[in-house]
Amino acid sequence: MDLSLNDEQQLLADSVARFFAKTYTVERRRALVASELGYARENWKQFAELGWLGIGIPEDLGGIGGGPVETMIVMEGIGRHLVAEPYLASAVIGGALLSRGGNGAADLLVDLAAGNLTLALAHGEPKSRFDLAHVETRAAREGNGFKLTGHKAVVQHAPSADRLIVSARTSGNVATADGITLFLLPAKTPGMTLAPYRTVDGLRAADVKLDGVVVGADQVLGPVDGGHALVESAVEKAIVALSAEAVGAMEALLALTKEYLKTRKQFGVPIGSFQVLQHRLVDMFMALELARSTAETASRALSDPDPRYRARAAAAAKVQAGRAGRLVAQEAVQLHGGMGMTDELAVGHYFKRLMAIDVCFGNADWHQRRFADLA
Amino acid sequence: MDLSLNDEQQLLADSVARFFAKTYTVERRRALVASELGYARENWKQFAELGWLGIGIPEDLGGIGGGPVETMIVMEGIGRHLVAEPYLASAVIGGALLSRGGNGAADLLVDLAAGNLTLALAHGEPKSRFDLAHVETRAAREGNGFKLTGHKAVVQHAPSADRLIVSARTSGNVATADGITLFLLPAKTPGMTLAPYRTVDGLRAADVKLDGVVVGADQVLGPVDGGHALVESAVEKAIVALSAEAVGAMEALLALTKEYLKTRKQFGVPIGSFQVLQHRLVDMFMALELARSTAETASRALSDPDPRYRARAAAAAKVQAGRAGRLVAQEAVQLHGGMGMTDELAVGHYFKRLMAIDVCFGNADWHQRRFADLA
Amino acid sequence: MRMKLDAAHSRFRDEVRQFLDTGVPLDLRDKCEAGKRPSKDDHVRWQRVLYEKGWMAPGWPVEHGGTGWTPLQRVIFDTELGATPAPPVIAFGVTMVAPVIIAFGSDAQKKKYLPRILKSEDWWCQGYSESEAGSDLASLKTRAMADGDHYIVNGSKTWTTYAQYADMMFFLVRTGGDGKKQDGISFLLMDMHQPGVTVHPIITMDGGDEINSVFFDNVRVPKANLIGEEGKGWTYAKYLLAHERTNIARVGLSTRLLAKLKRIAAEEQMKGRPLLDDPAFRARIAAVEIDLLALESAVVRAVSGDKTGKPPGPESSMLKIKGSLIQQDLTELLTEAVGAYALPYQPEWFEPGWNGEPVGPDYALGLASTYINWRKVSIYGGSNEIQRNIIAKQILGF
Amino acid sequence: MRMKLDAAHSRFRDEVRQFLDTGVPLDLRDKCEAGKRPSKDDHVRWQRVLYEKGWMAPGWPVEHGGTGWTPLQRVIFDTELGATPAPPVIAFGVTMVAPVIIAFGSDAQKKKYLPRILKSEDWWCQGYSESEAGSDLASLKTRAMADGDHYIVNGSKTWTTYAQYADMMFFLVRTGGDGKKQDGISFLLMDMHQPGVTVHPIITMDGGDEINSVFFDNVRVPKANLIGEEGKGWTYAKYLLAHERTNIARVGLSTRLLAKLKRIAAEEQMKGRPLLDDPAFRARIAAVEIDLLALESAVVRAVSGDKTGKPPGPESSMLKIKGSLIQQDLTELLTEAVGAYALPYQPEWFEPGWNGEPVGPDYALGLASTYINWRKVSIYGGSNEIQRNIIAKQILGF
Repeated sequence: MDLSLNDEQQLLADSVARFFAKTYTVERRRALVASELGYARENWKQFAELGWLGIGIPEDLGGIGGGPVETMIVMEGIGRHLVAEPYLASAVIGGALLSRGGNGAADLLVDLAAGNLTLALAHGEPKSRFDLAHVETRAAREGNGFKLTGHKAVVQHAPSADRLIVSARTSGNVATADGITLFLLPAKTPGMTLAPYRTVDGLRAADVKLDGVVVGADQVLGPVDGGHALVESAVEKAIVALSAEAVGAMEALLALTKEYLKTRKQFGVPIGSFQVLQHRLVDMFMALELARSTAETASRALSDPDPRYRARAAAAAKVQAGRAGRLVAQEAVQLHGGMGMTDELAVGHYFKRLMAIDVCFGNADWHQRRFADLA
Repeated sequence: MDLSLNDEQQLLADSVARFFAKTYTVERRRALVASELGYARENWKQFAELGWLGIGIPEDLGGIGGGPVETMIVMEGIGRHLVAEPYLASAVIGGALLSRGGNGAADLLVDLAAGNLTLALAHGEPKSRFDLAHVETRAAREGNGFKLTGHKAVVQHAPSADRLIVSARTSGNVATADGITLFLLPAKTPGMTLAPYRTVDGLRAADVKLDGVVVGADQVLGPVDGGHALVESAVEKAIVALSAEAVGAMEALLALTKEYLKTRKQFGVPIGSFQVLQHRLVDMFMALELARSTAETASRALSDPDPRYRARAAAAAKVQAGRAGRLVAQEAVQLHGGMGMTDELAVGHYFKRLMAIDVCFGNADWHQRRFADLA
Repeated sequence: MRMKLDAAHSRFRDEVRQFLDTGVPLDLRDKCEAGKRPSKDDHVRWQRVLYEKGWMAPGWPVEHGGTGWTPLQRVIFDTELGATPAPPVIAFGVTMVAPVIIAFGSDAQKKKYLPRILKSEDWWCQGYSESEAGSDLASLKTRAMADGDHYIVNGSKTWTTYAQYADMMFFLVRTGGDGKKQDGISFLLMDMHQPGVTVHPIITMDGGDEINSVFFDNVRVPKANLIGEEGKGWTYAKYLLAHERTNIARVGLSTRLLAKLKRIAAEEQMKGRPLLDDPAFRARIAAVEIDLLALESAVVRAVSGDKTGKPPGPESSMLKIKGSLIQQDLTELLTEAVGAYALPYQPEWFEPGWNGEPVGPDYALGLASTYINWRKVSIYGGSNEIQRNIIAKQILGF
Repeated sequence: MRMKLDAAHSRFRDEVRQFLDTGVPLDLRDKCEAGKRPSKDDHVRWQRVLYEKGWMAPGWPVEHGGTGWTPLQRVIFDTELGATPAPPVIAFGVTMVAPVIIAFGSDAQKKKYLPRILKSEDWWCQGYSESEAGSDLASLKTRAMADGDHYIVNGSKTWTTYAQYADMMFFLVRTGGDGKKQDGISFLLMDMHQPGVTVHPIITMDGGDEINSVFFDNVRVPKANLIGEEGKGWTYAKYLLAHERTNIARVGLSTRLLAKLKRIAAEEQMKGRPLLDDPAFRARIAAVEIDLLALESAVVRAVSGDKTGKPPGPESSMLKIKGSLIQQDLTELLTEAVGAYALPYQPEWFEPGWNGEPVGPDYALGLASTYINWRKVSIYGGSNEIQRNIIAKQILGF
C-alpha cells in the first residue's frame, strides 16, 4: 500500500505545478477576478487540453478516467495558486452529477471534458443551512413537464455557467430527502433570474430566483424524486476536493509566513529568531500536515464501496480543512502583522479563500456533527 | 463602588494568610491527609476561634454575620494552602442549609460556629450527574416519620461528619424539583452505612447507603417537599466558594511555576529565559486573573436579590474556575517537566485539587450549559 | 449578561444609557445598526452631540472640559458608549494627543488645540508607525531638521488611520541622531493641509481604505508645534500609549456584538429550529459570554478602587489581549451564524447613497468584512505578542 | 473510525487482530480491560506468547528474530497491539537497546543479549536522564573511570521506568571530559544485580511507583559492556531516539481509549438520556476522533512508501506531539464522562489480589489515575516543547 503518487499522478502533479506557476501570480489573479467573467477562458481551454476537466469521466465519454486522487492533485494546485476558474463547480460537482444523470446527461460530459460547457449547482436555499434534504423550491407537474418556483442561495459560479443544475421538490415535505428532483436549465431560461455578486474570496456567485419556470421532462437529470442521492454524492466529492484545495492554500500560506519570518527584521534581528513565533509556525505546520493526511485518506475513501466510510472520511476531511484553514490563515495574518492585513500581499487573499472553503457545503461544526451522527 | 477589601475584610485576609502560613506546609498537609481523620481537629478549633466558621451566620446565633466576600477570602486561603479541613462541607454548605432549615436547625448553627459540629451534604446519587433535581432515594411515610432508602454517591467529608444532611424524595418523579425533602441524620444512624474512601485530592468522601432508615418528623430540615430550593441555594454558594478556592490554588501554582522557571537551569540558562515558556506563563496568569475577577463578581452577586443574576454569575465563576484550573494545573506540570509529575513537589497536589474542584457540583461544560439555559 | 454595579453607579449607568438611547440621531443609529460605514460628517455630528452634552472628553481635567468623573464612571461611560449603535468617537484627538498636550504642551498649545478637539473642529491622525520599524517603534527613521523657527520633515508614516480626513497629525520624528535609538525622538504636531504631505490609501484585505501611508517631502513644521522638549518624544509617546489603553478591552463593543449574535442566532434556522437552540452553537455563545463577563469584571476591578485616575499599568495588556480575542471570537461566530450568506461581498452596500438590493438577510451584510477587518485588533496598538512580552517582563518579572 | 487499508494490508491486519483477539491469556485481558496494573510476571508472560508466535521483535533483522515485515506492516502490528487489552510490551529491551546493539554492538554482545531480549529473559531499563540535566540530556554528569578491563561508575540516573524490575540497564555516561558536551559520552550496559547499584522509587502524583532514581556507587562495569567506541555514545543515543519514535503516535492505545470512552458515555446518563447523545459531549468525542483519524493517516502516510525501514525523520516529532495531545484529551474526557465518580481514589483496587468492593461503576476506577499519570506523555522522551524546537529547526529551517 503505497500512498505516494504513481507515475501518471506524478506527471499530473508536475503539469499542474508548471501550468499554475506560469499562469497564476497574485497580480494576474487580481486582474482575473476583477474582469467581467471573473476568470480566464484561455485557462479553461488549457484545463481541457491538459485533460483536467475529464478527470472522473470515463474515457469513452471524452474523459481521462482518473479518480479522486487525480482530483485531489488538481485541487491542491488550485488552492496553492488561488485559482479562479470554476473547476469545482463544473468538473467536480457538475461532472459527478452528469455522470449519474442518465443517457442524455452523459452526452454533455463530452462537452464538459472538452471545455465547452460550464455548470453550477443551484441547490442550497436561504433557509437550508447546509442541510441537503432541505429544499423548498417546488416543481409542480405541468403537462409532461414541470413548473419551478423558488429561491436558490449563493450559487457559486452561477453567473458564468452555461447551464444550471437546479434542485426542486417534486414530492415530500420541506426537509425530507425523498422527493427532490434535479433539472438541467440553460443559463438563459425564461423565468429564471440571477442576482450576481462577488463572494469574499473574489469569486462569483448568484442568488437564483425561479418564478414559474417551465421545463420539459427531458430536462430532468437523474430519477424523479431521487435527486437527493445524486446531490449527496456530488457534495461528498466536493467537500473532499475543497479539503484538498485548503491544503494547497495552507501550504502556500505556510511558505509565505516562513519566508516573512526569515526576512523581516525587527529589533535588529529576523523576527523568526523569536522562539514564540517559531512555535506558532510549528503549530501551523502541524495543522496543515494533519489536514493533508486526512484529505488524502478521504480522497482514497471516495473509491470505497462502504457509503458510511466514505461519508465519515469526507466529513472528517472537511472538519480538519475548516479548522486548520482558519488557524493557519489567522496565524499567517497575525505573524505578518500590519502587512498581513493589506490587500497588497497574497496572505489576505488566502485568508479569505480559506474562510470561504470552511463555509462551503457546511462548516467544521456542521460536519463534525455529521461525523458523530454517522457513527 | 470600591471592590477592594474593606478594613475588616483586610484583617480577615491577613489572619487567613498568617494562620495557614504557620500551619500548612506541603509536608504538614501530607501528614494530615494521611491521618485517620484526614485533617486536624486543632485547626478546626482555631477556625472557630478565628470566627471563620461563623461567617454567614447571624451574630445572635453565634456567627460573625459576614457575607460571601468573607467566605471568598477564607476559600482563597484554603485553595492557596490546599487546606484539608471540611470548611466547604460544614461552614459553607452546612451553614447555608441550617440557616434555612427552620427553628430546630438554627440552634445547631451555634454548635457549627463554635466548631462543635461538622456536616456533610448527601445529595448526589450514582445516576444524578450534577442534576440537583435528580433524587431517587425515597422517603416513605412511616407513622409520624419517614423511612429512607437509597444510595448517595461521593459524599464529601462524610466520614468525619457528625451529621449528614440527606435528601430524599417524599413525592414527585425521579427528576422533578418538587418533592425533595432534607433530613438531618447523626453519623451513627441505624440502617445508614458509609463506605469511606479517599478522593484523588487526598480528601475524604463516602458512598452512603440508606437501607430503610427510620427518621422522625423532627429530623426534617426545612419544608417537606421543598428541599430542592435549599440545596440549590447552598450549592450556588458552594460553587462560588469553590471558584474562590480554585483562584487560591492557581495563585500558588503560578508562583511555584514562576519560581521554577527562574531558578531551574538548562542549556546553561534559567529556562525562564525561553520566550515560549514566558508566554505560556502569561497565559496561565491571564486565566488566573480572569477567573479571579469572575469569582469576585459571583461572590458579590450572591447578595443580589435577582435569582437569575445570582445563578448565572455563580455558573460563570464555576466555568472559569474549571477551565482556568485545568489549564493552569496542566501547564504548571508541563513547565515543571518530570519534577512536576512527582508526589514530592506541591505542584501535583494542586493539580489534583483543581481537577476535583472542576468535578465538584458540576464541571465547566455542565455550568456553561446552565449559564446558557438561564438566559 | 452584564455585571451589576452598586446603587450609585447603577444610577449613573442608567443616566448614561438614557442619554445614549435617545441622543444618537436616528439616521446615524440606523446606519450603525445596519453595520454601514459612517462618513466623516457622521462622526463629527455625533461628537458634537456629545460635546453639547459635555461628555466629549470625560477623561480631561475639568478646567479643559472634562467631566470630573471617577475612573469607574469613565469606564461605565466608555462601555455604554461602545455598546451604542453610533459612530465611534475618533480617539486620535480626544484621548490620544489631548492628554499629551495637557501634560506636556505649552499654554499656547493647550489654548489653541484643546477647544478645537472638544468641538471636533480638527480631525487628528497619528504618525507613529513606519514600514521598516513595525513593532520596534523606536527604530523610526523619519527625520526633522531644524531650519530657523521651523523643522523640515522628510520621511513617511504608515498604518495611519483616517489620514485622508485629517486636519492635523501628531507624530514621532527623529531630531537627534546618536545614542540609544529611543533618544533623539521628538513629538511634533503637523498641519496636514500643506505642500509636501501626501496621503496614499492602503487597501486592506476586507476592501476597506481607512488606513494610509503618509509621505513627507520637505514639509515645514513650526517649532511652536514641538511638544515639550526636543528629544523627549519617546517619553511622551509612552505616556500616550498608557492612556490609549484605558478603553482597550472594548467591553461595550463586544456587548453589542454579542447581542447581535444572539439576535441573529434566534432568527437563523438549523434543521427547522432556531440556531440559538442548537446545543453546540449555544455552547460557543455561552463560552464567549462567560469570558466577556470575566473581562468586564477585570476592567471594573482594575479601576474600582482608583480615585486618582492614574494611567493603567501593565495589567491593561491583559485587557487588550483578552478584549481582542473576545471581539475576534464574536466576529467569527457572527459569520458562522449566517451560513452561506457569509460569502456574498457587497461593499457598495456600505457606501452612503447606494440603493441596490442586498443579497440575503440584511443582518448578514458586512459580517464577513467585519470578521476579516477585525483581525487587526490583535495586531495594532502593540500586537498581542508584544503585550505578552510586557506582561512577562513587567508583571512576572522576566 | 479507523483508516481502511488496501486488500493485502487489510488481510494482514485481520490476521494480526485474529491472533491478538485470542492470543492474550484471558486473565491478563480481563485485568487490562479493567485498567488494573499488570505485574512483572504478567508482562513477561504476554511477551513470551508473542515470542512463541514469532512477533516479539518485528523490527529486527530476520536473522536475529525479526519478521521481515515492511514498515507499514510494523505500524499495523504496533497499532493493533496497542489497541489490544494486554500488558504493554516493555520497550527498553526490544525496541530501544536492541536496535543499538544490532547496529553498533559487537558480535559477542549480539549473541549474548539479543536472544535473551527476544525471550524476555532480561528486563531492561534506560539510564539517560539525570536530575540536573533535564531536557538538556547531553549535560549529564555520571562518570565512568577506566580501571583495567572495567569501568568504575559513579553518579545517578533518574526517571528510570521499571528500574525496580530490571536485570540490565543501558546508560549514557561520561568517559571523557573536554570539548563539546556531546563528546566524551559513552554508551554502556550494566548488570543491575550488583553491589553499588541502588534503586529508589519516585512516587508520582497519581500514586504510582513505576519510575525511579538509580544511584551508582563505584559500580564495576566490564569494558566488554561498552557499545561501539568510547566517546561515541551520543551518536548511538540519537540513533536510539530516532528508533524510539516509531510507535510514538500510539494510535492503537488511543483507539482503545476512544472505544472505552464511547462505551462509558453510552452507559452514563445525563438528564435521563445517555451522555453519548448530549450534543456538547458528543462534539468533543467527535473532535478527538477526527484528530485521531488524521493522526493515523499521517502515520500510515509517513511509512507507506518506505520499503527500507529507515528510521523516521523529524516529522515523527509531529506524531509525538499530536499523539500525546490526543491521549491526554481522551484520558481527560474519560474522567469527565463519569461525573463525580472520577473522584474516588482506590489504588488498592489495582493491586493484584485485592478483593475489596470498588466504589461506583467498575469502569470509573482508575480513570483519574490514568488522566493524572498521562500528563507524562507530553514530557517524557523529549517534551513537546523540545519536539517543537526540533520541527522548527529541522523541518522549518530556523
